Amino acid sequence: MTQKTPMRMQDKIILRVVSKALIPPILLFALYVQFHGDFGPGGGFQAGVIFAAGLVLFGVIFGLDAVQEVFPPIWVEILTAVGVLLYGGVGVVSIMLGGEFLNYDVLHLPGPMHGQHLGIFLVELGVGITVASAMTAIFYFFAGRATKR
Amino acid sequence: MEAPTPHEVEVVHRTLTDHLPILQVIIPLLAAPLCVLLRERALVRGMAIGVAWTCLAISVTLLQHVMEHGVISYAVGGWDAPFGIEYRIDLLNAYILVVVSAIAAVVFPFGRGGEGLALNPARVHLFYAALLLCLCGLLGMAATGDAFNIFVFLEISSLASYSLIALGRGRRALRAAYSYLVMGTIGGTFFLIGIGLLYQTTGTLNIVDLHDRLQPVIGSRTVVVAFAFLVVGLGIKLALFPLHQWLPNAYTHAPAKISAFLAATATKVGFYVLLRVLFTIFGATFVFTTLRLHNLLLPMSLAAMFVGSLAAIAQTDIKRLLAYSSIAQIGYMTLGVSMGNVDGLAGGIVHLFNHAMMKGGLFLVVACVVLRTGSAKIDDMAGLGRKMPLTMAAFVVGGLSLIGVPATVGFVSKWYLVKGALERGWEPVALLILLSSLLAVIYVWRVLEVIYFRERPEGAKEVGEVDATMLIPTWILIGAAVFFGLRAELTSQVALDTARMLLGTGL
Amino acid sequence: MSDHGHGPPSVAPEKVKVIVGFLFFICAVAVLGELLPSFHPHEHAGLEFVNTFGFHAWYGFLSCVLLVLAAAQMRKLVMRDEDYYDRD
Amino acid sequence: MIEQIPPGLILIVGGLLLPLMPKEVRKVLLVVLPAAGLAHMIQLPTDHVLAYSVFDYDLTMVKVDKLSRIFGIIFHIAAFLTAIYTLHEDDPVQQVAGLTYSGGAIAAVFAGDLITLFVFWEATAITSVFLIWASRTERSYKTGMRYLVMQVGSGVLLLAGAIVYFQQTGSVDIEPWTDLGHHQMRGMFAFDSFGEASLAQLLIFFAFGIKAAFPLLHNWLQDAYPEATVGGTVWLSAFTTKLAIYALCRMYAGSDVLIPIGATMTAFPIFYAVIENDLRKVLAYSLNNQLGYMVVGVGIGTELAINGTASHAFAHILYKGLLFMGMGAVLYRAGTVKGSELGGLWRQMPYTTVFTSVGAAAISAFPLFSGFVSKSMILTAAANEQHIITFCILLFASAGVFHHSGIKIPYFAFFAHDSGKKVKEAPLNMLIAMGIAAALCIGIGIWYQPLYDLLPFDMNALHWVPYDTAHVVTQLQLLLYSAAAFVFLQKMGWYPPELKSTNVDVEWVYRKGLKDVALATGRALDVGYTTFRDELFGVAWGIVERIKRWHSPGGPLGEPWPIGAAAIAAAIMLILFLALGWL
Repeated sequence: MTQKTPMRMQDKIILRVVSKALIPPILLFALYVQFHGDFGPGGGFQAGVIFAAGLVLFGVIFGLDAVQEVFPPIWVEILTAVGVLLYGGVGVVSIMLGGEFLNYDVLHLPGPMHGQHLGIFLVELGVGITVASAMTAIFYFFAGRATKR
Repeated sequence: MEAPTPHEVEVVHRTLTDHLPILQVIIPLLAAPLCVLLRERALVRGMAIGVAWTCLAISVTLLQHVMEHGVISYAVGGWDAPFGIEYRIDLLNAYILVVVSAIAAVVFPFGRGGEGLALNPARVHLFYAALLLCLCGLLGMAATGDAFNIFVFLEISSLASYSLIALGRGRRALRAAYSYLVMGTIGGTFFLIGIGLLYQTTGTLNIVDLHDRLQPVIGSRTVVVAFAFLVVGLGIKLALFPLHQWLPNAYTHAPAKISAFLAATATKVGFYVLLRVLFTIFGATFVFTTLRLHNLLLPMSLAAMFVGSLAAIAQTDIKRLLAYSSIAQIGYMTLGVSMGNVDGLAGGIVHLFNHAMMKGGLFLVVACVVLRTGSAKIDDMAGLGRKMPLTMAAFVVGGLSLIGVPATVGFVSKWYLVKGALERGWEPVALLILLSSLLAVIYVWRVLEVIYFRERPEGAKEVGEVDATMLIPTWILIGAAVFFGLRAELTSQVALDTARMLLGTGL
Repeated sequence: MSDHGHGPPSVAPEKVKVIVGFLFFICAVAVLGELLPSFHPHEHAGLEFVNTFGFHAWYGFLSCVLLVLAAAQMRKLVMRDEDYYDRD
Repeated sequence: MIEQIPPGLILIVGGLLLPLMPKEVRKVLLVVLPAAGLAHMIQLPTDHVLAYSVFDYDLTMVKVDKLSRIFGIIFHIAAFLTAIYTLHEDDPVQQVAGLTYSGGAIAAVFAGDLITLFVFWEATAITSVFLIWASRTERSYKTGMRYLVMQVGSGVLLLAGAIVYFQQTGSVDIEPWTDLGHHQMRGMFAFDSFGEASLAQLLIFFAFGIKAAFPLLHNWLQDAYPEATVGGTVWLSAFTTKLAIYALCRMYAGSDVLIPIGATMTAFPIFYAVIENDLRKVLAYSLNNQLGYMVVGVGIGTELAINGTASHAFAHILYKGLLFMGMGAVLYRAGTVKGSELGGLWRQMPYTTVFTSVGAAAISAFPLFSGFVSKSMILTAAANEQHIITFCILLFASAGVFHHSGIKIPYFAFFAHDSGKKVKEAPLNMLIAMGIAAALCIGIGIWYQPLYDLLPFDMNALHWVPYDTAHVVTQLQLLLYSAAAFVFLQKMGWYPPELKSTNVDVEWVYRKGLKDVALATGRALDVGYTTFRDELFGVAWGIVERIKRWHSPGGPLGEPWPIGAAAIAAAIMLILFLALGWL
């Protein structure tokens, strides 16, 4: 939100106001899609994309620096990795508990049903994190090239 | 498809060995994000090497297991085939897994850190992450028994390789990566369309299941169209002439170490998937009797052999020369397939293994040269025979193998190919195989002539031998090319068994 | 001896005369050898003429004369320069 | 254990190891190896057999009987004497070639089957050619090539014959002789006329015929022997042709066709010998003539004739070797053996003169010299079997032999007109070798019984006495009147002078005739070809250029296509693959 950014979109009041109003619901919707994904339509991939879309919108309107202040590139990189690790980690844990890779049955806290629930939840979360941060990373990369020029 | 209910928790005690098929794939998959998190160069490099060697150990164990006990099936998530994703290891892909992980195990340690890659030191961890993802994709393609899963891993490996190629010097590397991306995407899409059509027809994605369900409808238009999309899509991936256009630039402009890794593995796995599609999904009868694929594949293979070799002769850049030579060598492999008999197919399969070793070794030699002289121009290699004797000796041996001199692996594969051609009654083809070997003599000799018989030009950069971290991997691959040339029965037996398996039951 | 050749005779002509004289002497003795009491010619059917008196003597003499004269004539037919085959 | 070593192997292996030794050791081994080989061979029992198998075939490496034994012994002696003779020279090439060559010949003599025989037959060809090449002149190189072609050709014929024979009979064993009664011997392959010969018999017959220098197949001998080194000719003179005589004896004994062939061989070379200027070539013609006697002996095939052949070969190797040694010594000292350039050397080389004269007397079959006790057997055998014309030809040739070998060689080299050359006596080792050979020539002529004991058939049963008055007197008449004829012709000035010349022989056919024809044909073809080539090359170059351009960087196949074109290629390929399903 600094004035120094060369981008001028933030100067346009409609864009600024509308996007400010829209970004929170977008992020919230992303979380809904994420956490509802194991029961209804949706899932980590869609959620990640939606979440990233919110960030991209923010970046487009308020500039790269602003969005990178919110979501620093180093975190983007780390979270990309963390998401994959979360996904894979669930598989590895299920192996360690005596099942096949990604066999959630064995994650039975109270029972297999809950195991399935927990497993899919964590896996989808991993996917969501990775997709969101990867998308953001791509945006950062291209936007960064544009700024440099 | 009605979804089956997940089965009740049954406490089956599995040992770590049972998980090897999946561990093979997820170890590099998880190591890649770890690389990103760790960031420390030495640590990342050490981990990548460790992962590669672990994968090699796993794949060798798998191969042994398959040879002794037969096919291994692993149900991911506990969902049995054909509903869940199945990892299915038989003789053929156990063999491919060994090739890929062995090449990785040798190539990853090559050179110190990012040396020779001209990488921004801050990006080295990303380089290794991409490399590991590429390995993961390649191993995944080989290990999985699910057609859609193949596509996923194909994309993982492809995306990783685009970024790896883009790491090469200059803008041309970017352009090469870009055109590879376009072509690769076309290939991937074709492959996906093919799978989609098959899924539409049969309702299954499991390869073995696909085979069974396809039999009643095998002659239908949908199946033929699916076949065409799959083969052309894969043709692009494995750089079959004239779908090879991405390859020369990609191999030329990628960092030499990456060229070595990709040349030795990527097209090989593509070839493996082609075999799977042709023989396991569609079956030899459909491919050779109904469609008579050889009518198209044979001329394409021969064209690949000759165009590749002739173009290799005319190149001025050593990496480009090797890239065109690769196109010719891929021609040999598909030629073996087009023969449709045990000897020919075994020749193609054994050439897959052999070419991985010799071309990997040769590209490593080039990596050494580029690192020392800073150029990949053939003319700039003048007089290197005296300056880098060990490296250049490796080039000589690799080159001889490329020609197919007895006591090298190149001879073994050509032997089976010629045998297969004669058995098929294709005497002219046998002759052409020998003739194209002569072309290989020319392009190898061209380089040797420069290396050994030309003086190093006045005022040229003073160069010396490379260090052990590069020499040892190079000579392991080149040495393997000789070792397996002398002990040909080690590889050819597996190839013959595999060929019999593919042609016999299709499984 | 004949006068072809290059240097002087390597054996003095008088000595040659003695040697030749001796040769003629033992030639005569050899023919007379057929008169020895122990001379029992081997009889072979069809080869009786071999046992006529002095057969080997005149046969040997004539053989050599004919051989040499024939060979001398043959020279006209077969003799070429020393480098005959080396020329192209 | 020691019986497991085939005869000849000591010489071959030892010979091959020779280059690894220092000079002095080489020289010692050169002499010791033949002696050791002889000692080893002698102790092998007469019926010794050494079999081996290659793949599934049972072959016989060694088969010892009295015939192979006598040839084995004389080959060893010849190798021993030649080794001494060549000691003054230090040329590892000749030493190795000489030893392996003699070893190969010995091994061939003991071969029990045609395949083994073939192997060593070719071995003698390949090793012996180095003795010619060792002269290291352009001329000797060409001669060697011609020699090699003939010798290897002989081997190829032998192999072809062996293969045909194997197909017919399923065996390649060399069978023992058969006795047809009347003491007539038949070799395994014997036939009486070409009409009744099988293909295998014919092939092998010509294989042997080449090495035995049959008329029209003989010219390699006169071509090659004078071109070899001083020592090389001595090596060559002993083995190749006598190996062929042995083989004929073993396989074609009693073949009537051999009698006219042999008779021709005795007669025609002596005409050439009379007019030849190169004295080593004279000896080569004379060698050819001597082989004729043996071939006649083989053809007659009676026990007496076979014994005569074997003993004549034995004696012949010694005196012919001695004569070649003498001429070799002259060549070594005087630098030439052209009759036209020599003369009067007897003062400077007295020992050589004496030894050569002994050899000349032996070849002429003077009583008390070795030729007499062996050659008369063959003549008698011919007379016994009523081969009247043959007998007369042999008699004529005997007179002729004395003429060219007995008189011409010593006369033109050592006597005649003084050439003015100032030379030294031959080196000591040459003199020793010549001395031993000369002693053997005389020794055998006087104490012939040890030689007779070695012969294949019992001499006592044949009632053969070499020295009776009739034999001695008639032989002396023949020789002395030949000498008289020589004196007579010289006096009359009819004796053809020694002239620098080349006398054309059968070799003209391939060295000149065929060459000229080939050259003419070549020239004609060349004109047509040049025109054709220029046209063809124009077109071919165009194609090559186009291929090159297409595959070079920048050409459509030497450079990746733009992405669009590549994508279109993919689309076209897709269509083609789709077409597969419709066609």
